[in-house]
Amino acid sequence: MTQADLLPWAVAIPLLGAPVLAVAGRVLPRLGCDVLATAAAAGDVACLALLWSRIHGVSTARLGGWPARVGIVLAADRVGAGLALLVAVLVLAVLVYSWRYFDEPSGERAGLFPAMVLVFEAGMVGFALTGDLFNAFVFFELMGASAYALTGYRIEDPRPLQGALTFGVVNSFAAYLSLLGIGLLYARTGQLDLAAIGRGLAGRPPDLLVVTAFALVVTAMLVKAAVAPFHFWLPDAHAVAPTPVCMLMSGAMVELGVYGAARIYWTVFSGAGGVPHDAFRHTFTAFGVATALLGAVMCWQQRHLKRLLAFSTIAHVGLFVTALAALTPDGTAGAAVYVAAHGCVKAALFGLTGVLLDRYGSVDEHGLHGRARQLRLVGVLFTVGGLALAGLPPFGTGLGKALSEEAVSSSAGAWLTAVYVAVSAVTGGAVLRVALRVFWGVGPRPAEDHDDDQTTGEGEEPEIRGPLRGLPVMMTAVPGALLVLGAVPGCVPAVAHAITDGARALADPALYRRAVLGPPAEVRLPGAPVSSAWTVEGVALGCVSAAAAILLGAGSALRPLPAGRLLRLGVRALRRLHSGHLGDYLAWLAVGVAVLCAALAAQA
Amino acid sequence: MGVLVYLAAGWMLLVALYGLVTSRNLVHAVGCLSVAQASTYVLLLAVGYRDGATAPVFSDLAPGSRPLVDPVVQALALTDVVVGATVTALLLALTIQLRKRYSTLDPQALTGLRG
Amino acid sequence: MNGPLIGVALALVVLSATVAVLTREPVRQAVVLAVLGLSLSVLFAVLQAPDVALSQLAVGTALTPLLILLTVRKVSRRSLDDSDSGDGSGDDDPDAGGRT
Amino acid sequence: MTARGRVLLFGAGAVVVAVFFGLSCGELPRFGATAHPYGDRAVAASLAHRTANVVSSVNFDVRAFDTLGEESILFATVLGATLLLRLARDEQVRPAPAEGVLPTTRLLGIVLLPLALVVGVYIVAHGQLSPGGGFQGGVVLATALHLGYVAADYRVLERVRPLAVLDVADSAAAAAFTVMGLAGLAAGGAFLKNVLPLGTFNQITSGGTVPLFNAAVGIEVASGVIVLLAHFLEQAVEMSGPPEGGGSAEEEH
Repeated sequence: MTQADLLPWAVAIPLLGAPVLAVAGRVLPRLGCDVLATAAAAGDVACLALLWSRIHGVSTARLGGWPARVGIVLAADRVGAGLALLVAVLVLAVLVYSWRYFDEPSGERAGLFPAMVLVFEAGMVGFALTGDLFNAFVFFELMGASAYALTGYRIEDPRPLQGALTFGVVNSFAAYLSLLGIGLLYARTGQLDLAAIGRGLAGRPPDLLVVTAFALVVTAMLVKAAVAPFHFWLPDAHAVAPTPVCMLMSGAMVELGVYGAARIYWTVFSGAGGVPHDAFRHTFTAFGVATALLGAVMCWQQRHLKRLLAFSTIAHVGLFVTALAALTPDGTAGAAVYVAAHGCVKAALFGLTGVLLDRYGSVDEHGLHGRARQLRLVGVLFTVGGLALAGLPPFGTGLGKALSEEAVSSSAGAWLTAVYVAVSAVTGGAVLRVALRVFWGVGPRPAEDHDDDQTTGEGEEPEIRGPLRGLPVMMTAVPGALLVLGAVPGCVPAVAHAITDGARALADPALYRRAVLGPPAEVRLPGAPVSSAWTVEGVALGCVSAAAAILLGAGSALRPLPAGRLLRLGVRALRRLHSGHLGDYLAWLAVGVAVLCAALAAQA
Repeated sequence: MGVLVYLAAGWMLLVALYGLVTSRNLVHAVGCLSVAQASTYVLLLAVGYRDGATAPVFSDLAPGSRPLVDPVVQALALTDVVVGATVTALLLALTIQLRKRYSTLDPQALTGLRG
Repeated sequence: MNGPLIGVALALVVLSATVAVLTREPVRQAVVLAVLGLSLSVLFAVLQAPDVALSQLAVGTALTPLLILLTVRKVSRRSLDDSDSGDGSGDDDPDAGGRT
Repeated sequence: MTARGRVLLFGAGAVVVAVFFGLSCGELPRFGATAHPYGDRAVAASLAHRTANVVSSVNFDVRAFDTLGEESILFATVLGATLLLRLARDEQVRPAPAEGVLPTTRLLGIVLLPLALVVGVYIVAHGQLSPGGGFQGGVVLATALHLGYVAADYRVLERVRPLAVLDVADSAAAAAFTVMGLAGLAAGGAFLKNVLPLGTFNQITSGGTVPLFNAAVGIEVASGVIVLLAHFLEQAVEMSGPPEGGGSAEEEH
């Protein structure tokens, strides 16, 4: 089994598992479906782990035996395969988590939910591994279609249906925008393979068509990554999706949007005929910082736990985009470690929120005040997750933050380090505040401020009938395992080195082009390795942000923080922007594309 | 005549976005989304057109006897038509269930998710 | 010979697309979408793309309008058999007045 | 945001996007230009594998992975519709009343139904020769079956359309597409490779695996679309929902 075989197998296993499960679900009991689904997910994890360990540069698979000029070539460097592995691990965790948690429909529809999760995994893995631009659009839509259905799964509750519909319309419209961009690129270069388009663009100086095509194609990636001002759909979709689906969306799907943007820029538009590096660096640093700050501010305001975690994901996506916008191998390496660890930690936090939803039928911070005291282990795990989000040193998120800060401060400016520390502190602090209030009942019960434009977590129906039986052990074991997995990159230097060493390949388009367009041979990664160890100031900054998070969390749990009138008005206006209205989100999408085109054209 | 076809695709997209932004009924919004998708077919096939060329099917044509239109964009448009049909069906299924739980389909009145 | 034909088909497509968007009432919009599907099929046939014309005919003219009409029937039918207070689906047409 | 504010915001964004898109359209190659490099390569590849319909060759041989993704989207949508349009706890199914039909419509239906089915099968079978293929033929087959509903009533349609069998057929065809791809990987060393003998040009058995992929897609699309329409019809014809306002947690305000 050479790498060239492993690549298609990684996509074929879930695509084969889903129909088999859909048919087997009619005859097998619930246990049989779960075993079958877990086996398929475990098989995919094994296949992708094998692939990830064997890649040293870029490994390619020519589908149908056709070269890149004619057919589709799957091309995976360590970053793409690593993200696909993260997806597979999270899918396995989600399927094990929902063994006895989920009130699946019985009868002939028993196997449908795991089958849909497997199709969702196939879409994500295919998107991470493909080397063809139109194929990326197809897998983008496959990811979307299965995510819309999974988000709207609880049809008795009105809000999931609205969240899923908004999610569907905004993401589909962005996909059609990117298809227009693909049409423009196809007309100009006559190619559809990423490396071939990149080479085709190199012939002429960059003109308006290249900038517009880049803006249109990358818009779909930014919508999927929930970068401001395209992020509005994410909190609505996350607040209402079933917990296993939230774990997948926040843990992996959003990060794939960031990876897609980086892959398309590096492979297609970073050459001579593409978008100049300075234009990309300034524009995307601005988008990244705006997303990070907006996500942090909105995260602090939420009382609905899942929306709070969703805005925390948006804040961290802003940090990933800022790190990638540095356009240096260090920045890519830092972002890769940060994404890997954040995916595990955020999925664990969503899993723990699912426990609260299962026990108390509510995910509202005020409503749950002090009610979860006896869930001692869940409280400890939740607090550890909050500290990990804040970037506490031993955790992979701490290492990723440190590496990103170092890369960003050397290329863009030291003030960005302050943004990293502040955003990590605020998001970590919000999670710690929730942990202290819900699990330890710290501080007074928050006053009921009846401003009606806020989504409370009340009245959520528990996702399983009959919560009287004991808590399924998997619902705490899986989040615990994911937190351990989130700590592995920080504690085990070999893993961190493997991630950062592979990340250099993303920032090396010539290597990718040689691997895809040249004769099919294994291409090794030249050049000096990137630093992946803890540095003194990295550890120091991690401790500072963790301490600030603890101060913020504990302080605000005891008594609400004083806020100036102007700040309160500003935040209220910002929250009214998140109106849940489909027309608003699409108007902001139009404005976002316009700003992106104008900013890139001005500097091109 | 040339650039007009491309501009028509752009016009269809923006008028569909206008319909989506000002929609007062989610079924109408899903219809506008399928109009937005139609713009991608028009652009793709316009890019592949060639003057005086015939369809790329050799069932009644000797290969190489006449210039051909670009078959690749037709394959892309075909895949796009299928994607459009399926996404429309999924969003309409969500709309049916949404209508059962909310008494209206006007985005203005759907106030469940805010803040 | 093909130039003016493409022009006519394109004008028909753009016109029916604009009308489809500006028709707020879903049932009428479904009919206009069927006309749009038909005009798209004609345009694809003129652009020498028979495969896409056939699939657009099958999907854009038959399947999508059928799904929309079934959805509208389910939507309006729900308020018919529930609000037996007799004002029919009038209350369900929120933009009966405000035609933008 | 108010409706006016929303339209103004959209207007600002749309004008800028329109300007950029319009200018870049000006830089595109002339409409009807003769340079189509990818097209020429695709025609050469199609002739190399003796497939008469180049579009089907691109769909099922050169870029078959796109079609695999597209069919998985259709499969995901059928699963999604089955999940989303399932019977909610507070709903019940009323069997559809029998409806009378004009004898002329019934006669037309009886004559047209087999004819349409044969046309659908023809389109699927000749996918690699003449315009058409798995998808187009599948949709023709699916809509043709619903002539039974037009010409008779819903009960006849339910007898003509065994949902359980169609569900299994849809899943089986989706799995078959992937299995054929893996067979290509095993036999020819590349996923979705055209490993079968290519036959003689312009014959029904030409094109190696293209007709097989066509058939798999035809079955999947036909059964998938029928199942999809069945769920929509079941919602519209049979199900009656919860009493107004009862099931929905949304209070009137």
